[in-house]
Amino acid sequence: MLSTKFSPMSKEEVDRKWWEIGDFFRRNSLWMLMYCTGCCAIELPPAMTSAYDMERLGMGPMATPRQADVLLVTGYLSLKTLRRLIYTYEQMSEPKYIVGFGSCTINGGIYHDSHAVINQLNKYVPVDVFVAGCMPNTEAVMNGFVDLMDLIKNKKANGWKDYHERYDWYLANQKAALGEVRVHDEFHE
Amino acid sequence: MTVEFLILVALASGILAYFVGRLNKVLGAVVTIVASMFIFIMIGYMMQDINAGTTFNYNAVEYMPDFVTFMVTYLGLFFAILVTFIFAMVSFFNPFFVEKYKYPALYSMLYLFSLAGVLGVFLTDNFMVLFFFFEFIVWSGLFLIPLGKNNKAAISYYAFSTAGSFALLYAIFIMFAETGSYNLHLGLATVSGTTEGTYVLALLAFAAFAKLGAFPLNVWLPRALGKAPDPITAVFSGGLEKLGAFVAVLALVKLAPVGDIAGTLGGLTEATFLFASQYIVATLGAMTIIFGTLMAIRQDDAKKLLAYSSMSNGGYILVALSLGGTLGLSGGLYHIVAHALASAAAFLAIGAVSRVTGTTKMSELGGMIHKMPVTYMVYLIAIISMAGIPPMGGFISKWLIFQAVIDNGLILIAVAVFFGSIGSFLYVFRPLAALFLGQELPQHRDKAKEAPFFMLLPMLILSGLIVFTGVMPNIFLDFINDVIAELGGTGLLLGDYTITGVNGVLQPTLIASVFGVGVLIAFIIFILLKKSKKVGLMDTYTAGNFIYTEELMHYSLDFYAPLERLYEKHINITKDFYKKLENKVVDFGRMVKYFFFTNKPEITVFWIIILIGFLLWGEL
Amino acid sequence: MIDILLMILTGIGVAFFGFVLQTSIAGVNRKVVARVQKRYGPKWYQEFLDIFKLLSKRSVTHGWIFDFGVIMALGVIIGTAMFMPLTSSFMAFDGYDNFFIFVYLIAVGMLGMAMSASGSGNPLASIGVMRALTTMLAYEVPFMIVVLTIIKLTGTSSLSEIGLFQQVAGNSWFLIALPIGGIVAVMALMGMLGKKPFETYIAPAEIASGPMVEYGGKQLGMLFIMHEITVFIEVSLFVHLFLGGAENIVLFIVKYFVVYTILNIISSVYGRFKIDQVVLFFYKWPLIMAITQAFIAIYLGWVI
Amino acid sequence: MSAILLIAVPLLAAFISILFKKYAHYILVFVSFASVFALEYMDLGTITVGGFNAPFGIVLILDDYSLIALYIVNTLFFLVAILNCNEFKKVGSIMLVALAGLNGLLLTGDLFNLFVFLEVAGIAAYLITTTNKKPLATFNYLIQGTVGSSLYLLGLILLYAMFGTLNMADMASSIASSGYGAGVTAFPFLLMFIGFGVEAKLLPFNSWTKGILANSNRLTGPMIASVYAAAIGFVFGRLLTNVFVIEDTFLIIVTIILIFSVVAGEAMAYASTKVREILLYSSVAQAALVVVVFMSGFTGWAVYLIIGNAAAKLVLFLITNTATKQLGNDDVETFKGLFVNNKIIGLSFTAVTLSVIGLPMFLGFVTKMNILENMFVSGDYIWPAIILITSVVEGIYFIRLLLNLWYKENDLPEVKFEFVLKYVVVIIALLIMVFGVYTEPVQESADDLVAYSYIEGGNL
Amino acid sequence: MTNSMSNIEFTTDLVESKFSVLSTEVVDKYQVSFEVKKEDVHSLLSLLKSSGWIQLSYLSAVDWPLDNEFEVVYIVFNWDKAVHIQIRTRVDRETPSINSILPIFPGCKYYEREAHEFFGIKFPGNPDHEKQLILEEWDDLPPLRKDFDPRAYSDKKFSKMEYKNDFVNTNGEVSKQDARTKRYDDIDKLRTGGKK
Repeated sequence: MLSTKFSPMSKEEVDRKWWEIGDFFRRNSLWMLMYCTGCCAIELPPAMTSAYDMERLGMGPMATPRQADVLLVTGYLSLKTLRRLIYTYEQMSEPKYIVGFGSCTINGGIYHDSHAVINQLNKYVPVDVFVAGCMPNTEAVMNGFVDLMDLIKNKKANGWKDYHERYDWYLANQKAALGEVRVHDEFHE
Repeated sequence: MTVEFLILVALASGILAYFVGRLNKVLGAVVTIVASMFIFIMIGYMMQDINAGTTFNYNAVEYMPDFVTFMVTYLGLFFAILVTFIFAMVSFFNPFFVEKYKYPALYSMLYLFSLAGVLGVFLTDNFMVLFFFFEFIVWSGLFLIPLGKNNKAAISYYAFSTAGSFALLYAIFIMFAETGSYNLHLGLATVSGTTEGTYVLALLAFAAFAKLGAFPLNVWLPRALGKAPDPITAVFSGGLEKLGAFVAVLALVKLAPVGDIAGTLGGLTEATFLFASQYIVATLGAMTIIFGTLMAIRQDDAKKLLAYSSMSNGGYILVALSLGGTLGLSGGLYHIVAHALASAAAFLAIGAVSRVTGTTKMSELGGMIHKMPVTYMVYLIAIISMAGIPPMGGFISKWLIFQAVIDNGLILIAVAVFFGSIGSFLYVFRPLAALFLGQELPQHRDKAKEAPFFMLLPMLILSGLIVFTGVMPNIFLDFINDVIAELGGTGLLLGDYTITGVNGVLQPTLIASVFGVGVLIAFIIFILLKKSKKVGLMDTYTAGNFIYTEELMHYSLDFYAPLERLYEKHINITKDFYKKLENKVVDFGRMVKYFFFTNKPEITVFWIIILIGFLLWGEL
Repeated sequence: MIDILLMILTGIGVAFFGFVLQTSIAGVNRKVVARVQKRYGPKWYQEFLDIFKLLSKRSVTHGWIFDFGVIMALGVIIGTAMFMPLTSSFMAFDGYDNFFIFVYLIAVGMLGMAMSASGSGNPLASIGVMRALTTMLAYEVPFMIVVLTIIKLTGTSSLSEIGLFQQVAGNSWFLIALPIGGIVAVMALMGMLGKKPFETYIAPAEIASGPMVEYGGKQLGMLFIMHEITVFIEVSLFVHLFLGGAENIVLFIVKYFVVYTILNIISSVYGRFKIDQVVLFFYKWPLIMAITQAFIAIYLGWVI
Repeated sequence: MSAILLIAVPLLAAFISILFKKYAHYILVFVSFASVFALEYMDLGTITVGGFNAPFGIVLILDDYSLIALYIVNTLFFLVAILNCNEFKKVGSIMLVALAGLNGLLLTGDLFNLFVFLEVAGIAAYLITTTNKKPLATFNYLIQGTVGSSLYLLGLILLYAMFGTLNMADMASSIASSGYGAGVTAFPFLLMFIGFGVEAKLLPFNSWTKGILANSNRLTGPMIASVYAAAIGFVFGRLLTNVFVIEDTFLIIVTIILIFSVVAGEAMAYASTKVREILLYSSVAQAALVVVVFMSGFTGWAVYLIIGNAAAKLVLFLITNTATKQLGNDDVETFKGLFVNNKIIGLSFTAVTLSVIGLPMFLGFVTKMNILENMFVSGDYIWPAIILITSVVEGIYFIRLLLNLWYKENDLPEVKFEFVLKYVVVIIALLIMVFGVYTEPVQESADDLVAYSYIEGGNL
Repeated sequence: MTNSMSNIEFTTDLVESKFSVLSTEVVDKYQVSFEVKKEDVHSLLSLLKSSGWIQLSYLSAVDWPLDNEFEVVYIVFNWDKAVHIQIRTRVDRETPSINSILPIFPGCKYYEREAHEFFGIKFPGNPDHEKQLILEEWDDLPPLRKDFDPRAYSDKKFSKMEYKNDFVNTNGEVSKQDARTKRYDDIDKLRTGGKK
């Protein structure tokens, strides 16, 4: 059905259109912040260098959370690092995404019974894509990124919105595991 | 309105300010505002009826000797207007600062006495009067400086200023011996080009160097300016230092240069069109630029930093004036204006900060912009001009100076000039980053607040003028052309809005408007995009660490440490030299004391015998 | 009046052209560098994607100076680019393409960015600014000495006239006429562009990209635009000063592309200097070479 | 009134005061005041003593030069006397002898008579300095003074053997007409020069000054540094203008001595950390400067230099010694902040110091400028340079001293200055300032003095 | 060879001649272990430091729940002789406390804090020893004590992934997880001899 009449778009529609255009740019230029906590980080160099050349997807490493779009959590997270991860995630500018690497971020992996390592990352921060494996091989990593792009295209990569909406839930989980998220650290005072 | 009347007004109101100041400290300072504004306006009126060579002979009071004459020339008026303007502007600060000082009434009095001295120096055609007021300023300044932090600074100020003024005196007497009169123009014209002219030139240059704080007579300037009361620092840097520039003009422009043309340099001739004297002064000016820049980069005290920048800018003035010619002269004179305005504004801004925080150390300050935005803007405009960036006045003068240097093909001097110009970005940025920007430190967060209106007023006027000199320089250059014509040169070629140099045309107004257009475009882009979320200053990237202490997040101490490390061992040569010189004097004194002043009379007898023996030996 | 408006519009056009040109060429160059490293490389328009993505993101601000500095930086750089002659005869403001304007207006842009970066309150930004300014102190002096030689030889500081001077039959490009100076200029240009080994002030792994550490979203996007236009100005300066300007726009683009690509290829095989090494490097050989070149050219008249 | 009374009355009063010991200090004050007062009624001219005519008998010369000198010395003497008459009652008689000696020194026209008065004044000075309670220093002074006068006497004997006269004017004309080479007279002249150099504090004959002045009290400080220095300065002027012929080797030696005195004096003052030492070394340099100016022939300005200096040293030593007595020592550290609570004293001290340095608005400036100007006009380019360079050094240490005395935050020294002292120093400071601005009379009288002195003093 | 052996002998002689050593064990040719009384530790360490064992390589503890004691281990190293010495001493487990060696080896500051954090041993004399170092906001028993159950703690604090039933293989076989649980239980049973 073609409408012959010109109908002015509503504000929501305009926003949506702009958002779609923005999504096009965003998925073609994903800048990563690599939070290399665990062994899965070893899979990133082959993904970035000539073997798989991540840059052809428009991805590249970035230095600070403010500049980055996607946070890579590569492996297990101890309590101490989780605090820093949450802080870092909150500093990223929106829209922002998280990719969790390896079984440690899914269910704790081989550290599932440790007193110091959390088991399930998406209880504390919203994870958009998990890449399974211990450790995942490079193809899986690349596939995870392509999946993330598809999710962005289909408007399903909404973890950052979820974090806003269910912030209380996330915060409660964080508090349950960590006590206080922000701690005083004597080496930085 | 005669000059001597204005000088008497300044002196009388100084005495008045003293007695009023004894009754009420602030009221005494208010007298300085009224008096200096009055004098500035009256000097401004003089512009109307000046014809080159108007002489005001002294006849009002009879007991003064006949030689006390005053003369209004374009050159003198140029300096007088500039410096009295700086005095008038800075005087607004006096009421707010005077209570901090030990002798407030004395402060107000000496402030006006210095003003009187300035008028006397610039508006006379008599060397004795010039010297009298020159020294008069020295001793007024001498007691103004220690009202600030410490009195060591005053001593080195005195030492170098007096050395300078005595050099001036010596030159004056050489001319007096030649002509039998103290007339300035006659004296300079008579010795110009003769053997005596060489000595006079050297001595006057020495005096100018001492007053400008140029290398190698630079030690006093940062000390005095760093330690003097804040308004006095502004006056010194913006006004009194320009006495040196005035003497430099006398020495370098009114006297014929001496030496051979083309100072040779290892077989290659660098200074094709320059005489040896010009080249030497230019080289020393270049050294001044480099030393001032390198030292300014190292300072932690914002006032000292600006003091060294004054030194470096003095070097520019010397280089420009020594090159001579249309470009050099107009560049030098315009740089005097630009630097006077900029440094006064910068010092006033720093003064305003120091008033609320009590310190000017950059490592103890931070984030003042959040409480003092206007002061920050004033400082920003001032430093943009100081670094010679368009659209401020400093750019015009640096443009002219660069052309003069390039036109003369002075490669080594150009290295210094460019180095100073780029180096100035480094040092002027440092107070900006460490003092105004960065984290807001808790110790000043509650105390700090914007300066009161009467302090902002002069700062804003100065900033306005800085921008104005950069956007519409032709008004000022017109007057400078008159000055140059009076000095016997040709002025710049000025269009309606354009300045024509040797190798290019400049349109400052156009630059400013294009600047405006660009910023407008950027602003539109900015405003069209999504609004940003405001976050606190402590919410910054810390590699994930939780930091709550502002000091840890404030980078201000040893800002240019990697650069400083490269030269810090070699930079203190002048200071060390004077230190050693002083030690030598002390050693000599002690030695004489040891050999001649004992409690044993036979030592004296011994010396007497030696002396007689010397005589007899000489005879035989 | 309409003249001036037209001139300003032309100027905006030049700035926009510069932005598009440089951004495309930068994209192509990313591919070139990727090929050097045996990679496939991104799309040629990847730089546009990056910039527009940044503009589309939500950002944070650390106070008014943080935004003001960015606006000032971008605005002034746009203003500077408006003066740039595209060919030796086409420019927005005829006769006002003074070399010093470019050098100093770029400095305003740097100042704006530095101000904004320091205003963010992050010490890494201040360190980055410190390094950027120090680098500037290093490369600018040798470069200016070489340019002094050119201005002294041609008698003009107008870029287009310097370009025209080289196009006159019998005069060769200054890159060839002043070979030592040309080498110095290439090194200085690498410093200006912040290419390795002189990218000390960015140093992502060390000081987290220096001045840019706190930027994200639109501020970073605007700084990217500013960066592209700055590169456009700097490379164009080199083209006009050393490569004989350009008779027409195609030649300009070709020369521009060649210069930028060669610089990128050189830089892609280098590591990074420490900041004091940068200063020492520039004040050792380039400065001596520049002074030597100036003496040879101005006083001995040995110009090829 | 005859000028001889200026010598006779104090001498007589001295003997009388021995009889009335309790009232000696009143007599002193009265006599010294009277002698200032009496100067108004003195007739200018030459007085022959005992009826013998000029070359054979002793003559006293009262011309403009010696009149000014008498005014200055007597006034200063009076001020010193009145300020100290209560404290130092014992030395009243000796002070009267000193007054007689000083007046004689200034009046006499006979070289041997000069020696006599020098001894009289000198012995009085030795006795006065005993009030310092530093016997070794006084002994030192005594020895050196005696050596000095003996050398003077030796030189005089040689001259007498050569020319057969002791009268100054006669001697001068004899030397001029005798045809002896400069080398022959140089030796006796040098001996006489050394003899006076000891009293005038020229280096290297002045090691006594440190012992005396650095330990001086309110009486001896002003007395030696101001009154005696002025008197000796005037006598030196008389000898240099009228008797000595300074040429060749003698000139070289004298010049070396003077340069050394000026330079080393300032350097030593610069190296000192005690207030009185600074002042005394500065007066060494100043004394040499006076001799230089006399030597160059600018008698009028030399006189003003002496006046300025004597007045300044009077003020400085009075204030310093008063403060030293109350504070216990005279380190600059101890003196820090002295003037914060004594502003009037401080201002006077400052004004006087600035005058000594030669800053504008003060008498010292006028003097220094004119001396330099005259030197330049006469073609001398070396001495002005030395004077200016040493002035810088002088300025530095005096300014350093002043700033130390003016600026201190807390722990201020407590010093009381008595009423009379305040008046005296303020008046002197005011005079120095007034004549620094109102320069006309100074200028004129100085120019005149050159002329008078030459005619009447030289060609009797 | 002989040299290093003689170093060990030298060390043994040195220590045993001055102190009553409870037991000596030559771990290998570069390492020797002495067990001493708690009172002797400080003087022994001082002696060793003055004889060339200038570096405190490590300080930690071993939990002996059955003896109801902690064994505190100091490892010092001599750069000239290339010999590590372990000094072992026992402290009471209920109120574990041993004086700090801060005056002897200032570098022990952080080791002692770590030991306190993980075992709960107190080090009087080290003013900072109770500050948190590695475990931020810890709220349970010190985790390296044998009576601390990390698994229980993990279960209590950290939510686990909940698997839907259809992920679990139920074709008559026991899941690996269940099998592992059963095996652990069996081992426990064997160890405790059937007692709970």
